[in-house]
Amino acid sequence: MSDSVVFSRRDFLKLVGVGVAGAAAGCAKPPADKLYPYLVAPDDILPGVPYFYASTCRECPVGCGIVVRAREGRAIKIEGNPKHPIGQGGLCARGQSSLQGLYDPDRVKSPMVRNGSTWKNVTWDEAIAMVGEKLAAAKGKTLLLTGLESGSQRALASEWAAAAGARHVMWEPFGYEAVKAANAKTFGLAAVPRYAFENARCVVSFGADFLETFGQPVSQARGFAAMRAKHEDGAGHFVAVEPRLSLTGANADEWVAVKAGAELSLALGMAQVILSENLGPALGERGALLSAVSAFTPEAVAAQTDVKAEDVQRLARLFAKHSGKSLAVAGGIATQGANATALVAAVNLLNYAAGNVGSTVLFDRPLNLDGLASFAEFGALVGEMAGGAFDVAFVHGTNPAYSTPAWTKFAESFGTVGFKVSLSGTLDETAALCDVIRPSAHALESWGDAQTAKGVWSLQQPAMRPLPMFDSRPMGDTLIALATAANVTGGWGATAFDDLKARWKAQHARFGAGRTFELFWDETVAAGGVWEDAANTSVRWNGAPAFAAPATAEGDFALVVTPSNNFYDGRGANKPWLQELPDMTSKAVWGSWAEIHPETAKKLGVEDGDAIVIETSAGKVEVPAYLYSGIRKDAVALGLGQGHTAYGRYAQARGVNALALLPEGTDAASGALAYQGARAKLAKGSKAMGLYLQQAEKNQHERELAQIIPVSALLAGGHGEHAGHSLGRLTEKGGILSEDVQTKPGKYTEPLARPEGYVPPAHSISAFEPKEKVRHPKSEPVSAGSYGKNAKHRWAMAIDLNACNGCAACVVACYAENNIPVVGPELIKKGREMAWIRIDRFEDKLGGGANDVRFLPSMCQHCSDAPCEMVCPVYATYHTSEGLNGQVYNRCVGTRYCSNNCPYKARSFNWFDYSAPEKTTFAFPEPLNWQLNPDVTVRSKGVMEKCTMCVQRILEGKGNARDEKRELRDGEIQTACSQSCPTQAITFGDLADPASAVHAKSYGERKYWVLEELHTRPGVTYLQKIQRETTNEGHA
Amino acid sequence: MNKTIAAVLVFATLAVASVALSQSFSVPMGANKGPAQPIKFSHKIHAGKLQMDCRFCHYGAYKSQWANIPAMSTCMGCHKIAVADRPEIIKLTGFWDRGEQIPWVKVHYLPDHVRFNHKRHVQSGFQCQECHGPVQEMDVVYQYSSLKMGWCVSCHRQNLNDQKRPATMDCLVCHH
Amino acid sequence: MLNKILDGMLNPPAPKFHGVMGIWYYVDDATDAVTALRGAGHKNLNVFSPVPHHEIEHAMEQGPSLVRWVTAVGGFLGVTGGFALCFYSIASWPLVIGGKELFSVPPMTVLGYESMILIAGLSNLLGMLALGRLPQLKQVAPYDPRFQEDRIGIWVPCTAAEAAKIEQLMKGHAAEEVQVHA
Amino acid sequence: MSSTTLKNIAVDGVNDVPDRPVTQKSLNDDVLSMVAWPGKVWWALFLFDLVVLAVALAAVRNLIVHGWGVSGFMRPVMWAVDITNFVFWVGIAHCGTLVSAVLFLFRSHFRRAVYRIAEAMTVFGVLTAAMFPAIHTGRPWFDYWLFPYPNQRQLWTNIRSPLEWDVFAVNTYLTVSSIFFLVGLIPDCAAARDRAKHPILKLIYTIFSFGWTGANYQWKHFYGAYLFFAALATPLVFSVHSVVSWDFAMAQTPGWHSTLFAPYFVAGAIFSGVGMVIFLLVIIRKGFGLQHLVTIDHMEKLAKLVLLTSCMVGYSYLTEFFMAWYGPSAAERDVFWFRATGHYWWAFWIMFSCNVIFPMSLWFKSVRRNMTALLVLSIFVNIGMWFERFVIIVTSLTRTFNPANWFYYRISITELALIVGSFAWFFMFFLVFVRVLPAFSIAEIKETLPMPKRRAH
Repeated sequence: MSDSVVFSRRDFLKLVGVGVAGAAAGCAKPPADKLYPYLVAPDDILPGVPYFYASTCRECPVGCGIVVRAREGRAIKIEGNPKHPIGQGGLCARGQSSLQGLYDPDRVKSPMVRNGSTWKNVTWDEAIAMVGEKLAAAKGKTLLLTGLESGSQRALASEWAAAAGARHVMWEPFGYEAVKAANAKTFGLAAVPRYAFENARCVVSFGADFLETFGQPVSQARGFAAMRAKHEDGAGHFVAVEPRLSLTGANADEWVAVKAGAELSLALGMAQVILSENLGPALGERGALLSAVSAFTPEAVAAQTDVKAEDVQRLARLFAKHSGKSLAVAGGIATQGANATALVAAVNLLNYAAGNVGSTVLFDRPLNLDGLASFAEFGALVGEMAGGAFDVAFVHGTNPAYSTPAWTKFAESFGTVGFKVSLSGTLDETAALCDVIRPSAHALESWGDAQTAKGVWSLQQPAMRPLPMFDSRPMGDTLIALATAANVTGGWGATAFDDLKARWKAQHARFGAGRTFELFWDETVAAGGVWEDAANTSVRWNGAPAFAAPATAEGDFALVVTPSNNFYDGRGANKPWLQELPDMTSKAVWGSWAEIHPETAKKLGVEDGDAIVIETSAGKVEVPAYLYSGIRKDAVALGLGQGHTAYGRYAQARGVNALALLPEGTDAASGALAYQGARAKLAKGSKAMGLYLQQAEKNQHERELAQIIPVSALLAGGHGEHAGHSLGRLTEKGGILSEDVQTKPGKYTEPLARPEGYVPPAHSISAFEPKEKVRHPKSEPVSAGSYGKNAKHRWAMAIDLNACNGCAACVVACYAENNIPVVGPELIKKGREMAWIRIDRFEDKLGGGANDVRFLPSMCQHCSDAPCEMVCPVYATYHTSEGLNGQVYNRCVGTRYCSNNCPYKARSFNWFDYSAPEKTTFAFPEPLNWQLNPDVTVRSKGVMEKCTMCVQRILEGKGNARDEKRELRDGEIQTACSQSCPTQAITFGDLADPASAVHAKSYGERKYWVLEELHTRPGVTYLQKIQRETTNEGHA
Repeated sequence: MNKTIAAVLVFATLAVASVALSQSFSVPMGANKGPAQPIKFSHKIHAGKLQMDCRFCHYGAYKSQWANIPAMSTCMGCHKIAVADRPEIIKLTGFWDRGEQIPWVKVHYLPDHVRFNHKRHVQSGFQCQECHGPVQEMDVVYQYSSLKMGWCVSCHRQNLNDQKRPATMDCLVCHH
Repeated sequence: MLNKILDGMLNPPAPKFHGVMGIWYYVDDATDAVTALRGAGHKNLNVFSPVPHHEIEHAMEQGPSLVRWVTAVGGFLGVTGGFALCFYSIASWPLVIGGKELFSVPPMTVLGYESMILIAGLSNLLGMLALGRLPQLKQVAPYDPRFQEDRIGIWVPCTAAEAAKIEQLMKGHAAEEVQVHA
Repeated sequence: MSSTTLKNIAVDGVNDVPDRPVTQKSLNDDVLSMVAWPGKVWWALFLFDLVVLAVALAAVRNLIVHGWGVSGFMRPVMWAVDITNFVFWVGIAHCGTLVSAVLFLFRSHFRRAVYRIAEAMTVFGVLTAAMFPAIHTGRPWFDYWLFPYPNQRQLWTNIRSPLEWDVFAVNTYLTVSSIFFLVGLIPDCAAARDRAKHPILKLIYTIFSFGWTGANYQWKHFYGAYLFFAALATPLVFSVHSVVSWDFAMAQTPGWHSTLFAPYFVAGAIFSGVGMVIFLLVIIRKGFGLQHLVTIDHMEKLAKLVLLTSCMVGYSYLTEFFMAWYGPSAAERDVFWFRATGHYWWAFWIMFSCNVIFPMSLWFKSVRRNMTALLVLSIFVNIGMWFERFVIIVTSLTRTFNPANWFYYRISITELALIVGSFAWFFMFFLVFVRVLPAFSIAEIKETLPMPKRRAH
C-alpha cells in the first residue's frame, strides 16, 4: 500500500521531533485494512447517514418519549421526542445515559448458572430447559418479581404468571405510596396527580424534588420554567420548604429551613391562616377544613417548625394571593418519613383551601402505577419467601437486594428460595444472589411498550440489533420460551414481538380509525406511540386525616436521605457518565459524601473531605464530609444510589449505601418505607476519604459571572438605567455598581463611524455591540478576504439563566454527542475534567431565607475577539468565517497556551491517551466505544479540545438544506445541549439572521456577557436570572 | 583531491536540499498499483467495457457522506445468471452461499481526523474520475490521488470563488 | 592507528615557503621593524601576534574591517525576509485570529527584528570567516607556537635574492631571531 | 625579560595583591592547565550528574509515552514547572551575553576575566532552556510544526502568537550566542592547539581554532566582527527576554497582563544570571587556584551588579502590587493578594526574601568581598529567581477569572525530576567545558597586561 511510506516517514519525524528514542513507543499503527460489505443491503441503512428511531425511555417509571439516533446500525445518541406528551423533547441526564446501560461492558454476556461462588456460561437451550424443568416442578410455588411494567409487557407477565400458577409482583422503591394514600383519603382517588406548574404563579414545595426524581421531572421542569418566566405582579415566586436545600430547592427564591419532619406543620399552618383569614376562594368545606387545622396556629407552627410565626402568615398570604394559581407540592423521597401521608394530605388541604385543585393540581394525566406492590405487600412477600412459599423465583427489572434496607431481610429471605432466576442484563446485587442468570436484552435493542400515564401509550422500538457480544433475549421471549419448556400454555403470541403487536390491536381499535393495522402500526412506531387529550377528573374534598403535631425528636442530628438526581434509586450508578456528572448540589463525583453545615463541621473539627462517621440505631458508615450551608445545623444529609456491592466496575465499591442507616420504620398511614426520621450521631472519622469535587469554590467573589436582575429593575422597562445593559453591574442588593473602568469610553472609544449600508463580516458579529467600542474604528476585524465572503451565518447561543435549573442534562448530552472521555474521580479532583459544557454553581446567598443560588452553564463562548486564538502558534484554534471558534485537533501541538489565556477556562486538555485501547487510561472499553459518534474525531493524547457548538450538526444541517436546495430554517440545527434542555434554556441559531430566535434573545433586555470587561465579544449571550424580592431574613 | 571531495559534498547537499524543498511543496500523486483483492473484480470490465454508471453500485456516493461498498446482493443481482461459470464468479457465489462477507482490501486511506463528504462533491458535479482516476481503465483499483492535505487544499483554492460550487477553506469543514 | 591518521591530518608536511620570518618580544621594536620593512617596499608582509597591537596596526596602515558592510546587508535581508515571511504566511491562508487585523504590523516587527539579528549575526560570521580567510586550511607562512604566547612574528615573503637584505633590516630592528626560508 | 605582578595588571584598580606574577606566557600556562585529564572530584561530579540526568530522561520518557498527565498539571494551571524552568534558564543565559556583549560595548574591562565563563553559561543555559518548550507540548513529536517551513499541507505558523515570537527569539538567541561563544574561542583554541598532546584534543582545537595563526589580517576582521557580534547580541538579549516576558504579558490572565513585564523580566534575568556567574566563579577560581586571574575586585563588581538588579527586581515587585492596588481590575487585585497570602504564600515569600531582602546585605563591602557570603547569596538568588517564575506562572493561573475553576496545582515527582534534570543537563555541559575548552579568555586577559616595550614612555 502506498501509505507504508507515509507511516514510516511519520515515525521518523516523530523521532526527529523529539530527539529521544523513547518516542518510538508512540508509533502509529496501520489502520484496519479490510472492508466488509453487507451481504444484503438493508433497505433503511446507508452508511454515513443517521437514522432516527422513536422509542420510550425505560430508565425510570416516567417513560419519556425519546428519539434514538443511529449510525451504521449503532445507537449513538438519545434525545427527547418533541412530539411526545411526556418529556416534550427534553430528556434528563439519566435518560440520555441509558446508552451506557446498553453498551455497559459489564453486561452479562450469556446465560449463566451458579457454580459455587463462580458462574458457568451455558447456552440458552440449556438454560431454558433447566429453568423450565424447575418451573414445571414448582407447581404454583413460583414468584415473578419485576419492576414497574405497564402495557403489553405487564399483561404478558401477568397472564404468564396466571398460567404458570405463579405470583407476579411489581416493586419500585420510589412508589409514591404516600401520595396515593393521601389522595385516596383526601380526594377519594389513589393517584399521583399532574402538577401543572405552567399554570401556576407561585409554588411552594414541601421537600418534593420535582426537578429531579419526583413525578415527571422533565415535563415539570418545562412547566416550572414557564412559571419562572413570569414576573409581573409578584408572579413566579418559588418557596422551598425543606431541611436540606435540594437541587430543586436551589432554584427557590426563598428557602424555609424547616425542622426535619415538621414540613407538615407549616403546610397546615399556612392553611390555617388562609382559612381563618378567609383568603382563599369560597369553599363549602371551609368549616371542616378549618377544624382539621385549627390547632396549627402560626405560633404553634413556629414552635414545631423553627419558622417564625410572621413568616408562616406571610407565606400563607403570598400563597393565597395567587389563589387558584398557586401550587404546593409534596411527596418526594426527601420527606418520606413516618408522617409522609399526613404531609401530602396537609399539602392537599392547603392546595384545596387555596382553590388550586383542578387548576394546578390536575388528575388528567396521572402517573400509571397500577399494580405496583406497596411496601407493606413487599414486606409480606419477603415473609412468605422466608416461610418457604416459593420454590422458584424470577427477578427482572428491580434490584431489592440493593434498594431496600437490610431490616426488610429481603436478601436473607430471597436466599431461602430454592431456585432463583435473574432476568437482569447486568449482574446487580439481586442477580448475584440468584442461581441462574438469563440476561434480558436492553430496552434500546428490544421491542416493548409502556403506558406510564393516563392516555399515553408509548411504543419501545429497538434502535439497533441486539449487541453481538451479549447473548441476551427480551424478557418476553424468555418467559414464552420458559412456558413452552414447562408445558404452560396461554394466550400469548409465539414471540414477545408478536404478542406486543397482538395486544396493540386494542389501541388500533381506539386510534386506528380508517387505517389498516399494519399502517397504524407503522405510523405509531414512527411516532413513538399514540396519545389522546385526557380530560381532568375533578375531585372534591373527601375528608382530612387527623393531623398530629410532628413528634419532636431532639438531640443528635436528623438524617436526611436524599434521592439522587444522577442515580435515581441507584440504578444509574453503573453508567460512567452519571458517575462523572457532578452532583449539582455539592459538585462532587464518583462517590458518597455527607452534607453537614459548616458550623456543625466546626464543632466536629472536620473540613471539606475529612471523614465523618454517621451512626444510627441501624448501623454506621464513614463518608467524607461536604460542608454545605444549605442544610440545617441539626441535620446531616446522605445521598442514595451509591455503595453498590455488585453491578459492574463503575458502580461497585463507590461510596456507601444510605439505606444501611435506616432503622426499621414506615409511614403509618400508607405503610411506605420511612426514608426520613432517623436520628444520627456524628463523629470525626479516621479513614482517609476521597471527596472528588468538580468545583471547589462556590463563591463568585463578586465577579458577577452569573448575573441576576431584580424584578423591580425589569419592570422599570428596557429603557431605564437598570435595564439589561451590562455597562452597569447589578449588585446583590439590586444597586448598580459603578461602571467598569475598562469599558469606560475614552480616547479610542469614539462612536464607530460606519459607512452607509455597512454590513459587518459574519464572523465578527456578536450580540456584544455596545454604543461605544473599546477600539479604534480602523481596527474593526477584517473580513478574511474572499475566504469568508460566502459566510452568511454567525452561529451563536443564548442561555437563559432564569430557565436553567441545574439539571445537567446538557452535560450528558454533550458527553454523548462529542465523544468526551470519562476520566474518573482522581483526575476530576485534580481539575482534569474533560466536559465541554459544565454547570457552575454559585451560592451567593445560602442559609435560609432569601435564597440566591445561580447556575451558569459554561462552555466555549466562541468569542469574536477570542484570546485563545491569537496565542496558538500553529493556527490549531482560529475563527471560522461563520463565527465559530474552531479547534483543529490534528494540528494541535499541545502548548496549552490557549487554555491559559481563556478567561472562561472552557478548554480541556487530553492529559492522557483516553482513546488508545492499549493504554490503562482508555475511556471507552468495548462495547462503550460503539456509542462513539462517527462524525466527531476521538481526540488523542496531548491535544486541546473544547465545545465546537456541535459543528458536525451545523455541517449536517447545512448539507441537508443543500441536498434539498433550500435555505436553512431557524431552529433546524440544534446543538446537543440546546436540544436536550428540558426547559429550553439554551437557544442556538444564527445571530446574523434578524428573524432567528437566538437573535431575539441575544438582543433582549436581560442580555449580558460573562466577563464582558475583557471585551472578548462572545457568541454566547446570557440572559440574567430574574430575582424576586423576599423579606425573609433567614433563620436556619 | 580534497577539493573534489568538497565539491561533491557541497553538490550532494544542495541536491538533497532542493529535492526535499521541492518535495515539500509538490503534491505527490498516489501509487499506481493497487492491492490484490480476494476476488479479481475488474472495474475495467464493469465501468469501462460495460459502461455501468459508478452510482449503480456506489449509490451512497451521492446520498451520503460515505461512498458505500456494494452489498453482495448487488453483485448477485446480475451474477446469479450472468457469466456464472467464470472462476471468479464461482468464488463470489461461494462467498454468497456460505453467507460470508468478502474481505475486500482497503484501497483508499484517509486519516481518522479527516472527514470527506462524498455527496457534497458528487452533487457539486465532480466526476468520480477527477479524484479516483481512470477507474474504468483499472483492472485492479489503486489509489490514484495522494489524498494528502495539500492535494485537497489545492483544488479548494482553485474553486474558492466558483459561482456554482464554491469551495471553502475553512478547516472545520474537514477537521471536526 | 587512529593516532597515526590523526597525526597525518594534523601535522601535514610543511609546504615550502619563500621569505624571511623575524621574531620579536618587544612591541615597539616590532613596530619599528614593520615601518621600516614597509618603507623598504615590502608591503605584503604579515604580522603574527598573541594579541592585536594598535601600534603595529597603525604601522600596517590597516583600514577598518569590511565585515560591517556584510553584516549590514545581512541585517537588511533579515528584516525584509522576516516581514516577507509574515506577509506571505498570512496572505497564503488568511485566517482570522482573535478578531485582529490580518496584516497586523506589531507582531511582524518582533519577527522582523529577530530575523534581522539572526541573519545579521550569520552574515557577520560569514564575513569574518571570508575576509579573515578562515578556516585557514593552508599555511601562508611558517608558523611558530610562540605567536600564541608572547612573541611577535613578521613574515616577509620574498625571493632568495632579497632575503639577505631583509634579514639585515630585521636584525637592525632588534629581532630576537630571524629565519630565512629560501 | 620583565615579569609583571598582578598589581600591574591594569584592571580598573586592583588593591589586593597575590604574589604570583602573571606574564603573557604564564597566562597561557595557567589557563591551559585547566585543560587536563580530570581528577577524581571531577569524575565523581560528572557521574553523579549523569545519574541525575538519567532519572530526568526517564521522566521525560514518561511524559512523552503516557502524556503530560503524569505531571501535576491541570486546569487552570496548564503551565507550571515546564515554563518556569524555561524562563529561569533563559534568564540565566542572559547574564552571559550581558557580560560579554554589553560590557564589551561599555568597555568595562573587568568583564575580560569572567566573560568566557559567562558566555559558556549563556550557551548551555539556552540549550537547557530550549528543551522545555520542546518537551512541554502535548505532542512533542510535532514540535517542528512551530517552524515556518514550506510543506505540502500549505500551512504556516501563526506569527501573531507570542509563542511563535519565542520560536524566533530563542532560536536566534541560541544561534547568535553560540556563534559569539565559538568566535571568541578561536584565538584561545589556537593556543591550546599548539600545546595539545593528545591527537583527539588536538583535532578538536584545530577545528575550533579554524586554523588561527594570529595574523594581522585575522585580528583585523576578528575584532571587526566581534564588535558587531556584541552590537547585535546586546539588543538581542533585551529583545529575547522581552519576548519571553510577553509570553505572559500578551495574555489577559490577571497577574500576567502587564506592561511592566519586559523590563522587569530583563532585570530579573540579569539578576539571576549574575548570581549564577558568581556561583560558578567562586567555585572555579578556588578549585583551579585562579584567584590571581579572577580577583576579589572582579567578584565585588559582580556583587554590585547583583545589588543593582536586586533593587530593580524589588522595585518591580512593589510596582506590581501598587498597580494592582490602584488599578481598576478586581481580578488583578485578587491575584496579588492571593500571591502574598494565598495557597502559595510560601513560594512568594521565598521569592521575596531571596531576591529582595537577602541581597540587601550586599550594601556592605565586607559582604561583597566575602566569597562564602557571595556563594550563599548566589544560591539564594537562584532559588529566589526560580520561585519568581513559579509564582508568576502558578499563582496567576490558579486565580483565574471564574472561581469555579479554582484548583490548586501540586508538584509531582515528574516535575521535580525535570528541575534537577535541567541542572544536571546544564552542569554536564559545563563540567565538560571547563576541562576541554579554555575557561578564561587568554587573548583578552592578555590584552590587559602591559605589553613589553624597550622604550619607556
